[in-house]
Amino acid sequence: MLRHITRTLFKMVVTLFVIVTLVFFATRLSGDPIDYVVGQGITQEDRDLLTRYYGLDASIWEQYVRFLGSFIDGQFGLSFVERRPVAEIVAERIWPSLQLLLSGVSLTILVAVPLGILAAIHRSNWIGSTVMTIAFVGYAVPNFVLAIFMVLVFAFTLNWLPVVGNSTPWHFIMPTITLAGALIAALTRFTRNAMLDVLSQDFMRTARAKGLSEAVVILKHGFSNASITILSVLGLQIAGLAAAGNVVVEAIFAWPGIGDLLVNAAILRDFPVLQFAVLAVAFAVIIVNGLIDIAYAYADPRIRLGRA
Amino acid sequence: MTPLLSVRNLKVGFGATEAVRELSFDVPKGATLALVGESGSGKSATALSILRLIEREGGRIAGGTITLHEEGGPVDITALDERQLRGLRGNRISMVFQEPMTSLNPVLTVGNQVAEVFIRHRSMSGRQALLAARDALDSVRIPEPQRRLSQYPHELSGGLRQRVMIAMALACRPKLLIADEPTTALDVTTQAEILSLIRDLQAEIGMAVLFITHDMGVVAEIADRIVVLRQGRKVEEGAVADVFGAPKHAYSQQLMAATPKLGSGSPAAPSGASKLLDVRDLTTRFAVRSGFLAGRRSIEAVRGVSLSLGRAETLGLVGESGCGKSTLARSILCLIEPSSGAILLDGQDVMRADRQGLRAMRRHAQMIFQDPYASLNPRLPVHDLVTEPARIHGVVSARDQRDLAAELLQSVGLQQDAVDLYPHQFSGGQRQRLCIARALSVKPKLIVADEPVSALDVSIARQVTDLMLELQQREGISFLFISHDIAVIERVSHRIAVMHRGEIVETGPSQSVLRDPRHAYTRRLLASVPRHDVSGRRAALEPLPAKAVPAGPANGAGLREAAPGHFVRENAA
Amino acid sequence: MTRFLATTAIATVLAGSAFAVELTVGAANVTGFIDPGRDHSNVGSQFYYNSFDTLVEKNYDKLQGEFRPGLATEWTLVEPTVMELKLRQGVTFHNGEAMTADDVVFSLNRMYQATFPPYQVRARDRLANFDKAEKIDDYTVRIHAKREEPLWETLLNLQQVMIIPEDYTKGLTGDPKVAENDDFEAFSLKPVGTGPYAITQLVPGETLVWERFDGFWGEKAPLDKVTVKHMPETASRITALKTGEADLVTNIAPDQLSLIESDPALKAAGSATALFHVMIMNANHPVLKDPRIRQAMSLAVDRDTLNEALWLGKAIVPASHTMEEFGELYMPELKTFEYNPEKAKQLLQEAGYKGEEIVYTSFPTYYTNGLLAAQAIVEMWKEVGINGKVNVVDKWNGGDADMMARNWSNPMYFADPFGSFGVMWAPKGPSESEGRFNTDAAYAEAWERFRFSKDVEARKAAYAELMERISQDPPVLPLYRPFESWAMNKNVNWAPKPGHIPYVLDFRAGSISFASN
Amino acid sequence: MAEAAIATAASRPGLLADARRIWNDANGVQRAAICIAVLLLIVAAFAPFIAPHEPTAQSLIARLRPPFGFERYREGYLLGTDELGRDVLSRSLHGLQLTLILAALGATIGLVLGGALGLVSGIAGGLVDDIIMGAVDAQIAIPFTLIALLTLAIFGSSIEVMVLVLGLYGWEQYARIVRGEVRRLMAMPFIEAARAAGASGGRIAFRHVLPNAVSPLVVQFTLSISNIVLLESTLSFLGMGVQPPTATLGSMVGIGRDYLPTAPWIVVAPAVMILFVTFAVQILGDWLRDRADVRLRGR
Repeated sequence: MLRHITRTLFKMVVTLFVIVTLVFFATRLSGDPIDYVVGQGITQEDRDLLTRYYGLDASIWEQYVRFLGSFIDGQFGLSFVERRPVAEIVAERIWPSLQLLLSGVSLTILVAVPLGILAAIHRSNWIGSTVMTIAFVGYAVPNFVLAIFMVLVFAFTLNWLPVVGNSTPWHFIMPTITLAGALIAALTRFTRNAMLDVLSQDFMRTARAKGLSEAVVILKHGFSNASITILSVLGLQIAGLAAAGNVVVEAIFAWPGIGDLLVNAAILRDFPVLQFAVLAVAFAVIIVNGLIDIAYAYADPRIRLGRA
Repeated sequence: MTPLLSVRNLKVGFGATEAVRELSFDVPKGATLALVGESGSGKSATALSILRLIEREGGRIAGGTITLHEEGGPVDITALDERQLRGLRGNRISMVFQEPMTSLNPVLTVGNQVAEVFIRHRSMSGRQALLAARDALDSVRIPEPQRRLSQYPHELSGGLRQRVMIAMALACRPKLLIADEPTTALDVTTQAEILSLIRDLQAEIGMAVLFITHDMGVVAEIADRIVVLRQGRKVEEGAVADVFGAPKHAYSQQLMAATPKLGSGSPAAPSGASKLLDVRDLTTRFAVRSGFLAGRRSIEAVRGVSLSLGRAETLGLVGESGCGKSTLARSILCLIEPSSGAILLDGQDVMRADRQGLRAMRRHAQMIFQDPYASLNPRLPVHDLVTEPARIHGVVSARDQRDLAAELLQSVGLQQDAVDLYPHQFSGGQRQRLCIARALSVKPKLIVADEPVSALDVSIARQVTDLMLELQQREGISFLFISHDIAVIERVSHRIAVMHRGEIVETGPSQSVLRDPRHAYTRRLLASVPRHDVSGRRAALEPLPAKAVPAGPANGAGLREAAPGHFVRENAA
Repeated sequence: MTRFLATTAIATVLAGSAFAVELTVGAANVTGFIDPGRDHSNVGSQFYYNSFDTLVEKNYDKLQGEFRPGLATEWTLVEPTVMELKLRQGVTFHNGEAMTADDVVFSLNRMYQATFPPYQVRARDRLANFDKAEKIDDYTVRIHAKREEPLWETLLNLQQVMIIPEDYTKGLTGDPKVAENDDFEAFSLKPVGTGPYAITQLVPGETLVWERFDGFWGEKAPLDKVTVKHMPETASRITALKTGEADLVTNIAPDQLSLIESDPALKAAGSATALFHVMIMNANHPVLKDPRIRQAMSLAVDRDTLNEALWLGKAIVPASHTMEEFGELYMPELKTFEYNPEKAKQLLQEAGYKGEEIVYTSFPTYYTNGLLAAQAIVEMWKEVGINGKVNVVDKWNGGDADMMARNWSNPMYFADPFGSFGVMWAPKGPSESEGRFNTDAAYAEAWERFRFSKDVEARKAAYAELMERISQDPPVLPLYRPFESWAMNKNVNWAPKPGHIPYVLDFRAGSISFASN
Repeated sequence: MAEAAIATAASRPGLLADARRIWNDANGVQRAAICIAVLLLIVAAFAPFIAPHEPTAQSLIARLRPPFGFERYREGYLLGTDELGRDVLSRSLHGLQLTLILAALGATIGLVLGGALGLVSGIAGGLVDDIIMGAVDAQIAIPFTLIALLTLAIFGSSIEVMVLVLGLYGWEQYARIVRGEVRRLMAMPFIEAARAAGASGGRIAFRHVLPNAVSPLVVQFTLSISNIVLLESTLSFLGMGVQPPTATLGSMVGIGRDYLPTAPWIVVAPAVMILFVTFAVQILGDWLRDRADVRLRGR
């Protein structure tokens, strides 16, 4: 197990290193940040002056070495735009994103898992098909469409819910629903399929033949197995959808999260911020996937007790 | 005397099809009734109907009654509601299923799954239930029951799992145990153990058993009465001795006849056959990754095997699952690269052959596989499928392909106009015929048949083996016939090789090996085989002397000639 | 149902002094840093006036310059190139330090004798004529210009020469005796000034909080606290206003005004901003080398229709690069730019234009209606036979040799043609330096007269000359002064003041009040 | 029993017969999805002929006019006009066409790229397999939307970059599927049978492996089309997609959102089309997957 963890960690570090290196060189190929940082209409003389000041006159290799060096002091360099340590900026943004993600994923699990189980149990009647049709529609509605229509109805017309920022619990309602919308649809379908797979298994028949109640059969015997499959996709599917969702939600609801930061940093060519923010996101995703992997391995005794 | 269970005019349907039609039978108290039939005969549907689990499988009881006669008076199971049913299931009637590998929940401990029954039906606390579970495991002769409680199903062997299933089923001392093909997925030695266990427990508890099987041998072994089903209808019913002694219905007769019976003789050896295949000291290793950085370990799946096969001869290779017989078959055809040894086909060493040589070899040696569903490419039409080897070897032109296909179909007893169909439009037996046709397309000298009839119903299997025998006589083909079923082997083979843990432990002319087994393993194998002898049931199996057979010398020596042509591995005799 | 929403300022204003008066502003953009010397952006300009003072103050209620004492109480020209200023006493910075001549000299010289590169850049385009500031005594300073300066007050009223504390700034990093680059970098995140509001919280790009500074030398600020929040989406800003999350929101496009007007609880205030949205053209692009082609591109644009359609007629379409704010140099009589499609066609023919594709680059969102105008302009070009194409990029490509035409803006950094046209189109200035605009000796000579003539008439004549040259060989077409609106709760009385540079959020005494209902 | 049912259901393969069989198998929702999909395809294919106006033709004096049936409706502009007085219907139709073309192109590139890598990975094994699967893992570690956003932000949003970005979408899924299928199929007895018959590697790959790997690929391709439509829409909504005046469904919603309170019709038509496309494609993809599963299970 220790060996397994070491190996996983090593792979993680390599992956992250490759990612940041790619981001570093890709950004450097993409144009001169001076154009974005200082704005427009300056003389060549001034441009040279600022290029030197921002350290962009050094060779790309020198910059790369300096960039790697910036990991050591834990500050990750200064933002071109905000003139403060990147670590501080990113740290400021992580928590709001995480809050949103947690509330979105919690809502998703709370809604989607029961719905998925329901749809699986009632696969061949109207309940099942209704749930699934809703799930498909839910998946088909782009989250930005959901968001702007919610804003139109609940904020603009009814004045019920606030739309900007994350200062009160009420602020969480629409962003959370927006984020959870597609996730719920996806997870409902997935839960249903996983449950259907399980429901047709022989051991379910065994459980019924033992005279267990339907609830025990479905939840204890059925869901305990399906949850393993569900866990295995939670990481990938959810991480992908959530990251995409976060960017959109943060844009629409002025949520001061990391998605918003990333997009702006990319547009403004704020390389130090961009690099570190990508690193932070990749790190988060990898960590989450790692945890899910462990949870997955733990949940499935065939893996937990298996070889190696 | 009132029977324990009376089934009257039972009708079970799946959608528009009727799986069971007007079926009536009784299960007497304390006795064993065998429900026998081939796949699709409705026997499993009947079993599931008794517990009313059939609805879950998409079927429904369309008519009839199922009455359980208890102390409190008769209960019509078809009229019970879900609550009452749950009180019945696992308590007064319980069930054991065919697949011990999948019938236990993989993510719950064995203890949990057994204890559940006590909690449900005996209202025990969790702790009490676990204690009871341990006793239940103990009562089905599972060694170290305490340790098993915290183990997961995948940690147990198939036989142990089936014992757990039985422990679970018998936990509440049911009046009736329904055993749906409980031994079909098990090796023959394990099967014998499970059968004797059920018999013993039945005597202990005094329960009735409804035993569902397709295997007449098992029926003879365990049942008091027998009901023969065909296409959902009862064709014959009676005491086992009567039915076995004198089957009345034509179908019963046919079934009896088709069932291979050990000791019914082997084909006569071809006279003066020259050697076609000579395998010498063949060893095949698999590399196994055993964890990060730990490097590779290798397992010898086939160890120093030597065997030979004459022209128009059939060598039967018999052994239990995992003994390496499939690996040996594939190694001989170079589908898996052997690690050492020599394979001479018609005098040519195929292991040292170049690509051309290998191609030439493949023209003369073809293979047939166990699963007729998976061994035909579902995307190709029959005329492409059966002629593929011929096309590859340029035996036939594109133009003549369809003619050849028609000819091949005819020779394996299929309609010639089936050439444009696709595999999924055929039944299992027909597909196996297609596989044979495919192998025949290049007029091979050797066909390696790996469990060719194991997935088929007995009557179909009989037809397929008959076809193979006929082809051998007609075309002079040699067969390496692999099976776990020694009765089938006996029927088709001139000579037999018994394989155990990657080695040939005994080989020789069929009757010599079967009548005079010298190796302990061979004897045990033979002892496990159900006899079709209703009068004298077998005693318990003698255990194998050594748990692992020590590896013999790698050179394939160490086989001692016990009788003319009959060799036995030295160290175990 | 709306009760749970953030309590708005209005609710608390009713009783007058008993409650804290707070205001929440929803801004389309919040600045990434606060440093008046370094900044000259439209985003930044919103935030300086509440917290910083200049030596020379101005009556911002008036469109044209009426200067009055700020941190300096009087100023006299002691020599043609030397100005002496008496400083106001009893002024304290937000951090409690008293303001003295040292702070003023430090503030001025950080620009006049800039060593910090971002200051050097700003000093070069507008403060190049200043040599240095020196301390005479604790409340007297002298400023030395290189040449006689016709725009003394104007250039002392600049945002870039707002006064910041010396000791505080130097002490932020490193050696507390020396002004290092890092000190200025640090200052921009912890800014301190002398204005009526102290900046108590700055989350760059997200939030800025002002709180009343009780030590302010002038009339006390009317608000206890102002929170500016970043609300990038137009619809969100309006919605926030409706839900009470904001009391005042910035950057409302004309298309949205009907929404504000239809809500009885809201109102809007706006003005034609003191900047031009312009179309610039690359005089050195091979396809556009012939001035007639650029003239045609310019003549084809029906700016009045753009104004009617995109700005509901509220923008101002200029005939020349001039604004009323320029005061005596306002010259509406000049007619440099016009709409004449017939002439455009004719010029194209004369120039032998053969349908080469002309790419018009636009920022996607930076300018209100910028991308819409770009698409409309390309359609208008099509009318006269110009094969145009819109190219949308976030990047400034004004310095690229293959740039053909693009949108830009030409703000009025200070109320003089020099502070608007002059900053961008000076000889060797940014436009020429980027290689899309050419000047010659005659242009430079006219420029000198325009910049340094003591006589207003001489400057006007020189400016007219420059305008003529621009129209003959056009590098730019001013499209309009955009109409910018702020929307607010009905109870808030606020409007942009005419004397400010664009976008200033002025919440000083007299600039904002609340209706008591 | 089951065998018999299958045997009667499947007659000789033929396009029309296939279509009829598919239609007969479908339930209500699936039939609706088929109708929507066919309708959308036809509309998209003939967009230039159906659209009543040029999608870029402006009329600045007739901006923001509402659809038919509302006050200030402008004759001939059924779904109203947008912020530059362009016909919303025409722009939606052209937008649909472009969106679908982008999605199809993207999905195809992803299929070819990922499929090839998966094939190589599955067949070659060893180090090549390790490297390709390592890349797959790395790809999974970063949410693709993020990569897409950054790529577009950094390299600018031209159609070419867009196609490239969309083409990269899902390559790792194709690669995994193909590799998995290859490895699964290589272990199937019928492949062994072919090898035993002496078939060459190429024959096995193209005659036996690929045709059998097609159906999961088709399913993935279908699902990936709807995901790409969503991705493209999201990118365009965020202003990173195809740039004006060219319209895609997403960019229309993105630009129209500022006008949502005053001119909701700009957003409604494209939003509904996105919904229809993704809904129909998802339903069909899911259904195909179910059918493929049944067939792959064999019985």
